[in-house]
Amino acid sequence: MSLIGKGILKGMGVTAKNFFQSYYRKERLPTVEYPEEKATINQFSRNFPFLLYDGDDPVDGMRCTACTLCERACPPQCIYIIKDKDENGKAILSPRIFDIDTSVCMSCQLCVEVCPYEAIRMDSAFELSNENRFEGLLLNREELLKPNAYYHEIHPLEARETDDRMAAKAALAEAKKKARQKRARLAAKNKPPPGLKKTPPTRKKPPQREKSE
Amino acid sequence: MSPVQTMPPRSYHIGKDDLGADILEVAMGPHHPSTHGVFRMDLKLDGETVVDLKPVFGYLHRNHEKIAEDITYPMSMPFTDRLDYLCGMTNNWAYALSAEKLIEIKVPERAEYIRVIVAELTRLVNHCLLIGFFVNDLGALGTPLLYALREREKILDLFEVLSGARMMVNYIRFGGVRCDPPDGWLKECQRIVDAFPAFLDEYETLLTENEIIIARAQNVGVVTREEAINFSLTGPMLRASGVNYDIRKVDRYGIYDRFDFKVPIGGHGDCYDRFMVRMLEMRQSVKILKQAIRDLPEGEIMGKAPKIFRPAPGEAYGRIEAPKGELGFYLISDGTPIPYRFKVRPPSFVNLTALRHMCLGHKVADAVIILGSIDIVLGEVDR
Amino acid sequence: MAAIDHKGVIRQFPELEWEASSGSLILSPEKVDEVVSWLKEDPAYRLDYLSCVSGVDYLEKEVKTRVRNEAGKMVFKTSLSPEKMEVVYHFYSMEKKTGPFILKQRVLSRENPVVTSLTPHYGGAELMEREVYDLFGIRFTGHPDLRRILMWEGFQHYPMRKDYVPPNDYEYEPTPHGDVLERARERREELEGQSP
Amino acid sequence: MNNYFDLKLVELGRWIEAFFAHYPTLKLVVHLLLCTLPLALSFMGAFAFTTWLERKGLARIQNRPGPNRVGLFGLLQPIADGIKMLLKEDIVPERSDKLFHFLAPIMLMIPAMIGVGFLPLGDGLHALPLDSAIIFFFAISSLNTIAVFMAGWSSRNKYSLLGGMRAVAQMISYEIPLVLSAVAVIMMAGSLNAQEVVASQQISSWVGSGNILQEFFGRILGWNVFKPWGFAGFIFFFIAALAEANRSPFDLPEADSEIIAGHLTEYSGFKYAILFMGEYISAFAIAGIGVTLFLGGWNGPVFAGLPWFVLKLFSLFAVMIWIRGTLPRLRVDQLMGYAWKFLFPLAILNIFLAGFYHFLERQWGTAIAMLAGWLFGFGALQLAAIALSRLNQSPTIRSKRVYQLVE
Repeated sequence: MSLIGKGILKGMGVTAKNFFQSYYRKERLPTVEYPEEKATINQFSRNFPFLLYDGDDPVDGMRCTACTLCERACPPQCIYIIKDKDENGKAILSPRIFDIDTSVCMSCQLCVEVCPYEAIRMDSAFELSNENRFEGLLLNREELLKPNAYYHEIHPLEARETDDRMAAKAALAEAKKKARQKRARLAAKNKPPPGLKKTPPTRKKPPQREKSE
Repeated sequence: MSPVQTMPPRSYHIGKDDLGADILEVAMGPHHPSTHGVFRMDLKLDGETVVDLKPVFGYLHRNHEKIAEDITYPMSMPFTDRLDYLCGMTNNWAYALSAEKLIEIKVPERAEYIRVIVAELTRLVNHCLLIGFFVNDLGALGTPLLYALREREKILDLFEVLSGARMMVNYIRFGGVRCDPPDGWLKECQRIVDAFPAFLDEYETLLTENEIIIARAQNVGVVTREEAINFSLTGPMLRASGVNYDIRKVDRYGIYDRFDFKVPIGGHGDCYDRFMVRMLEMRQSVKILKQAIRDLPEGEIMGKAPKIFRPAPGEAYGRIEAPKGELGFYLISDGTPIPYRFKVRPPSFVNLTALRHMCLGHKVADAVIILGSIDIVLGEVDR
Repeated sequence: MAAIDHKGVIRQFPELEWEASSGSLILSPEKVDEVVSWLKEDPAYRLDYLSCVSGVDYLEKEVKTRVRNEAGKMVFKTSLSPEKMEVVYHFYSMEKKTGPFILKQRVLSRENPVVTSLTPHYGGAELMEREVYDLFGIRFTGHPDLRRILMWEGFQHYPMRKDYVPPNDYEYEPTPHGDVLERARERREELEGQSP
Repeated sequence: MNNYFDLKLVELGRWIEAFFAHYPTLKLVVHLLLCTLPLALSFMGAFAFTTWLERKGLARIQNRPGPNRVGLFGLLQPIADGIKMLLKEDIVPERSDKLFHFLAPIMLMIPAMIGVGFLPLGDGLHALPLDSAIIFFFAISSLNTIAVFMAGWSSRNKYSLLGGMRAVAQMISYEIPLVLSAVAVIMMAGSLNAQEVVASQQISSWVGSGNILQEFFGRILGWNVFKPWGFAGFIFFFIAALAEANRSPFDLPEADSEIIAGHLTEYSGFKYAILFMGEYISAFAIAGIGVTLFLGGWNGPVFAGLPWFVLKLFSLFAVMIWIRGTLPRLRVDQLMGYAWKFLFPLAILNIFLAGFYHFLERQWGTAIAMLAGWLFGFGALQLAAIALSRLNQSPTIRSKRVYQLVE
């Protein structure tokens, strides 16, 4: 038929249908008017990483042991960790500096996957706009630390699983400790020959990277 | 045996046309509404007719390959999301497939099914978005595009629940997928897939019979069967030219041999065929999705992948049928955890080879829709 | 996907080298056109579809191989693998639905690498070969339009070569990694030194 | 009283003028101001309202809410836009032809406003009641082509130049089917006077009869659009008017997906606003003449006069918005081909059909003429349309495509 024809009228019918249905059907008007109403964030959504702590004090309860696994797994290298030292200069298992540059972070979750201590997790907060382009987006340890309760709030399912896993791990460690104690007691009873001393298994230390402070 | 010369002659005597009028040189892009990103076409126009065209790219070049040759194999996975940023899932899969060729890893059944589901969902996302942009290039004021975005949103929500992110999914791992779909996800997926054909019907009523679209898109940017093969075109572009070559059927990678689906073939190789082939492919994707969701078995989602991925020296080329065409990853290992060579074979980059050939002799407006029908994403073209 | 047997092409062109480790055919420079047209036309091969063109750069490197010495013992022997550049072509056959078949063009000189372009045979090679030229500096004779493609015209280096040193053009970034700050400082000083 | 509203407005004008009865010069000035100022202000207001209507309508078609931040339902959005436009920097390209770059928006506004003056807005509400108003209108309204080309040429931008060239080609070609489809009306009304054309569009024997039903339908069924030649003419006119007013699907001079914004590319700030307003007001003018010629002008039951005219004008505009929300754009050569090879012959055929109808009506009365006109005349037009489109299209487009699904 002619150029103006059936197809065009059909198309106009579709747009007319959309026009009218947008007034009374929700799926024809899916817009969320942002500042007034906010889309619900589902609990699996991820954004930028944060650090978890147990208990009340952020620093004491910090789960992170500064093993730098996440620092090495980070593809854009936005994590920066310096280990803490005690007065004698001996390294202790917690970070003194733990920075994440969220302007570089690509939200890939690889740090979460490698962390053996369940210490780093993905946040779902998205209102992160900042006046300072550089330092404002560089989050330090204090800004990153968030309590376990917050984790339960944003990712309930995942948090429960994590807690279960940690409890199981702790129970296992407890059982091992008990077994070790029992063995030690038995060994003490049996009086092993001096010199044959069993050392407790030590965790292999990850190789250190040199860095300037 | 003389070399087959299908390329049009290279050098035009540019300067004056038959009437002695000047040839107009227009740099279309990189800031142009319909070059789909930062792409540039240097056009030479005689009136409105394109007499020469030079594609210029590299504005989004991030040297993805160089970065990947500095980091370990698994660390490259999130970077692949950023190649074709509309289809993160298929990029992941293509990379995982190549890496799985380097080290033989058995992927569990369930993971294979989930991969098929997410890949076909990605195809839906890509095709309906592409058609939206294509009609936008034709001059429709965004209406089909916004309908496409409306539907895409639902699938992106699915991805967000599954992987945590909407576009930069980083979901597929060597030997499986990162996590199991949470409770209710499958049901929601089923619901969206079941509702999708209704949207497609509406979309087809809006577009396929429209006389203006037919007049604009038919017989524009024709690539014949032989030229299409010669230009190494892949994906819907190739099939629109009448070549029955779908890597899902040819390679049968993953578990595609278990699904009953057909490959739509076009007869003319013009813009309208490319548009229609994508339209029909979406219906086939829905068909695959329904089967995959129905048959999804219980079980593991990760195979026995080594903790540190250190393949033996060797090389592997893995390719999948990404929504835009053949997406290949060519990996060379030298025995270290870091790839020695990491090469991406992006479909839209190679499909652009035919752009000049398709555009010559057409009008400016046609050059725009031909570019739209190629379906480029500059993240992938420039890497 | 059925793999392609390479014996036929070796029978036709006995002087060609078959690299078993990567399963690829090494093309000799003077035979490129002949072999490629033959592969394209031969009914047993019909390699009509060029899927991927990639450049690879190998630096001079020590390789250790286990060999049996005169005494019959396995020892490590160190040899020097020469520096070389390769252009790898992955072919498929759309007609016969077979593949891949890998062809390689190899040049031993990294200073002046020149290989033969396959663009006259496969139009699809045009942009991919331009990319290899751009990132590796391998020149293709017979290519209709060999220009830089991803990098800008006037860029001097070939960034995908293994010995490429990225320029120190770091600008200030609050990145936690100190070396970036250090490089940014160096860069600033360098710039200040240049300006009068 | 049907046209109560119009009469009151006319009375108001006379009353104001009466104050200056003793000062003839002043009275003339006041008369001119009364003719032009309310017209200019109301059409500018209508422009503002239409931008809101268009954005809102398009948004709803596209399943989004549209402007809703400024004022109730975003009604103050045009004012916010206006303020923004005023405050924006006026950027003139360095190597542009600055004089013409400056003059183009003004040149676009002038014919648009004059064109509006020829519209009979209501009974007696007529700023320029010329006897040859319609021919004058078409003469004036084609002047805006010059302004568009000036804008395109003077910007010294290749996209603008392309846009300007397209505008010239398109507007000049579409002028012809536009006028030809109006010719049928003029022929039937027997007058070039806009008021008389409107007056001819009622069934005069019914209107004065006193019967409520006859009164009601007499004011509707007399519209030209309800006559076979009028209906066809209206469609041709509407298509040509879309092209003349640069509205989608013929918005080629400012095709944003191809040539950025065509002749508007290098305009910013207030000049852009003026250009934009000029285009809208010329679109109003064309739609207004369409209402006058085919939709019975200010004729209508119950409250004939200005309200009916405004209602018809905005309905026509709503259809334009609806079309804009649905259709893609034609290509430049197809556009020209469509005008010359399709609309032009059909419009000429329509003139003959109108004459035929007139003859039938005089011989056998309206009923038979209507029947014959709709059956035979309209059928002839349909056949001609099909034949023309067959002739113009290539065979591959004509056949319906079938797609194979293979394994």
